[in-house]
Amino acid sequence: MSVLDILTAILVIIGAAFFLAGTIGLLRFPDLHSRIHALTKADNLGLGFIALGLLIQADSIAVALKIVLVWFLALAAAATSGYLIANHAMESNTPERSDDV
Amino acid sequence: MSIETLYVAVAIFLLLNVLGGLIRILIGPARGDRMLAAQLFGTTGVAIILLLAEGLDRPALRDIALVVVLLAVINTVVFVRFTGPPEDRAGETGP
Amino acid sequence: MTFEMLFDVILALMLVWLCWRVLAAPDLFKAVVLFIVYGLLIALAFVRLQAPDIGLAEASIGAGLTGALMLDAVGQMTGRRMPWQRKDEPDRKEADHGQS
Amino acid sequence: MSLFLIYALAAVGLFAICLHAIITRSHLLRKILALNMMGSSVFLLLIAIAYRNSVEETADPVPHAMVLTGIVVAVSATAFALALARRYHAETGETELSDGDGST
Repeated sequence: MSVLDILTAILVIIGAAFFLAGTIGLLRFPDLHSRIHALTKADNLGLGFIALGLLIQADSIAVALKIVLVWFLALAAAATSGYLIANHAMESNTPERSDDV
Repeated sequence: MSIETLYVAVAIFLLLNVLGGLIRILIGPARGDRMLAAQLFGTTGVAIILLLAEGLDRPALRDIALVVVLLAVINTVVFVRFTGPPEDRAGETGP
Repeated sequence: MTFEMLFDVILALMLVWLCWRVLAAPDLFKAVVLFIVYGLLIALAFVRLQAPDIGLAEASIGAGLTGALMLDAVGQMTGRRMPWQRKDEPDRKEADHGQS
Repeated sequence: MSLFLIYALAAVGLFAICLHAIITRSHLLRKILALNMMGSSVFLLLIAIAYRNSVEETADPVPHAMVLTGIVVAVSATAFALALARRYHAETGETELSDGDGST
């Protein structure tokens, strides 16, 4: 394993940890809006770390550009859907919070 | 231990992550919760496909990752536009 | 039994379990969301079986387009409920009140 | 335990579950879901067979072509069935088919 491989391994494991944090947030947070907050940030940060780790290993500039494009599209998709679901939950009568703080 | 083994191991870990997120779909109180968990699986699936493309040395899989991430929004948009709660969407859909 | 086959075994078991949950879930909207996840996972299975073109078609058509069509149909057939029907009711009740 | 065997067993299990559901469930949308997943299981079995017959790291291309056609036909059939079910629901208000004894 070269230095590049070790760097990739570290970045990929950090990304996997962020995905784990996103899943725990999805399962443990009390209401819908905080779950949106957990998912759209933690998951895309995890995907960003994994994409960064794979970017180091890329053979050509085209492969690297494709990985970066995947990440940017994932960011746009998460931002759009997070906003849409939050807006939909606000204008319908879903319970905002189980225990009123 | 080669770096490819690590890729596959992280892919297995992300698959178990999906398995944990399925619980939220099963118990989720509101419809938005279930849709949100499905959105999570889009992102996780993209990460799994990227890792498999590198770990199995198959560069065609990156195109699949592009398609998956492009189509992840469609289901959410359809959900928001067409399957609202009955009291709000009785007539015409959309604001 | 290599290390990569652990991925395949977990994926196959998840597919079967997910299929059972789709067809046994009482709420129809939950079933459709689980169906979207099922489409994504079966695209992963195609990818593992050296068929990336099939995975591409299944991820775009199977998970994306069919899921959107199903969501639309669920929204029309169970979303606009009649006043006598409660929220989050299983889908068996509609036929009883349909003729009244 | 080869890769072919894992996915072939999964495909057979999926087919059995969907066949059971398509007989016992009465709601129309659930029947359509079961039919769609049944088609997916057949595709999975075909692709697994193509993987077993692979020579030199490339799978057999003939089942791939058949499955690619089949996916497109399956989504068309699903869209048509959904349109029929929605029309039936709009006309009669029911979500299940009657027994055919003219009572509806």
